[in-house]
Amino acid sequence: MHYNEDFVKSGIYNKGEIVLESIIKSVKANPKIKKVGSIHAFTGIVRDSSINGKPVARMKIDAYDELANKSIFEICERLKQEKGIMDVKIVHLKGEFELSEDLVYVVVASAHRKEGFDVISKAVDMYKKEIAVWKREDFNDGTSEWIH
Amino acid sequence: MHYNEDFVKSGIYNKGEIVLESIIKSVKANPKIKKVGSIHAFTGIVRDSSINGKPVARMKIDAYDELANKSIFEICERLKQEKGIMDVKIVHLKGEFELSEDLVYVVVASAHRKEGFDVISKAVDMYKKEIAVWKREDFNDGTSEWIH
Amino acid sequence: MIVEVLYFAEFKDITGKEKEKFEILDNNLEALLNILFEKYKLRSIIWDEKNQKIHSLISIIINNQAIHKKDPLLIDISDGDTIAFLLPVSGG
Amino acid sequence: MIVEVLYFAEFKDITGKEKEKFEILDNNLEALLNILFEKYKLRSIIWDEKNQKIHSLISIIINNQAIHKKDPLLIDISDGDTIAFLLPVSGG
Repeated sequence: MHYNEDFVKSGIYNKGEIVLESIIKSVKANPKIKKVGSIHAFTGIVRDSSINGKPVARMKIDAYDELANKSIFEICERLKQEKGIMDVKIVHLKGEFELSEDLVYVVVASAHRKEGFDVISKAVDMYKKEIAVWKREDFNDGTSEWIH
Repeated sequence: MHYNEDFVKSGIYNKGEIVLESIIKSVKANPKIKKVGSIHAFTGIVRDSSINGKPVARMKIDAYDELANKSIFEICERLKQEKGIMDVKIVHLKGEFELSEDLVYVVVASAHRKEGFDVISKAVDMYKKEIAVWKREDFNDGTSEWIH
Repeated sequence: MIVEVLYFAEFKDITGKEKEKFEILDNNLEALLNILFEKYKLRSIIWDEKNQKIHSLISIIINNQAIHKKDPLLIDISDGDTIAFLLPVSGG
Repeated sequence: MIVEVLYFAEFKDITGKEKEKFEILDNNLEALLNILFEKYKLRSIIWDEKNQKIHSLISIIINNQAIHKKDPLLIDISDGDTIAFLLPVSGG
């Protein structure tokens, strides 16, 4: 398969290696772009509190790259089979993150918005359950916890 | 109110005046960003066929700026009242557009993804019904049609 | 008195203008519509012949405010008003 | 024979390493677990004392493939294998 220079592969990247803009640019370089009417993007960022309200100071993301890349590829391929979906990209970053820094990007290109909204929400649910990535919340009180 | 230099106002812009990146940057400069866990972005682009399948060559967008800006402001303010929503931006472009060019951006910042997905989909439905903007599809066969 | 009409979408294509000033003698919308329909092919878009009023799907905007009456004789206008007739919207 | 263990998340924090090679004598996972549990405080995370097997929530990965058995005596390993024990995932 021949890809142009804008092509971004879904998968695990180190923090700082990639920005949302490049992923959207890659989706726009997809040969099927003429059939696309809407591009949906999700960015997960570091929030200042954990799910149970504990103040978070920063976050660490660890990943088993080979496994995570395989699952990400499978999720994207599966979702690209859905009706009206032209492209799906998932990029998860790893490393040490400060508050409000980007952790993960999902981009979906669809013929119509309804399908795009459905599939991007599905893509987020799937990567959260299926890819070999772990986050550690470092709390304001100096303690830390790997979330499972 | 004092805004920093990254601030982007929702509303009607001429094509080329603004990019998605600036809107996301503006959302990230919102003082409430520390409470945000997910940023949702919708980009509407020119598709190569109309809703009933007619081949589209290009598109024109016209807007009644004063009215449209008022409705956009109201939609954003209304949706920012919803639980867990920290920011909502709607930017609609006007002018002449080629296939695959961006027409409209919606960006929503939320504490959790569920609320963000709900509100961005609502925001798109609302701007499509409520703002004084019209699109003309210019078809491959040389005819044109304003969509209503 | 002088009023200004703003044209959008079809109206802009048909008139070839973004806006235009008209001098009218009566202080209601009928006087303006008569001039408009004489000058441009707008009658079939704006006017509901059957009910003899403005089409229900046309929004009438005066000074950026929506007017909900559809009988032009009942819609007052004043010198300096800005008026627009809008077809249903269709955001991108 | 020599196998390599990959550490992620808690395992990386506890061992202070990303990966580590071990020489083991038997060709099943029990031999490796005995060495691991002696060297690091990993027993309470990996081992289900009540059922005398690997905790059901631990995924065992050998050469990037998930293994579904939880009895270490039944899990064969070979020279050069890469092994990881994973806790449930939590994407960002």
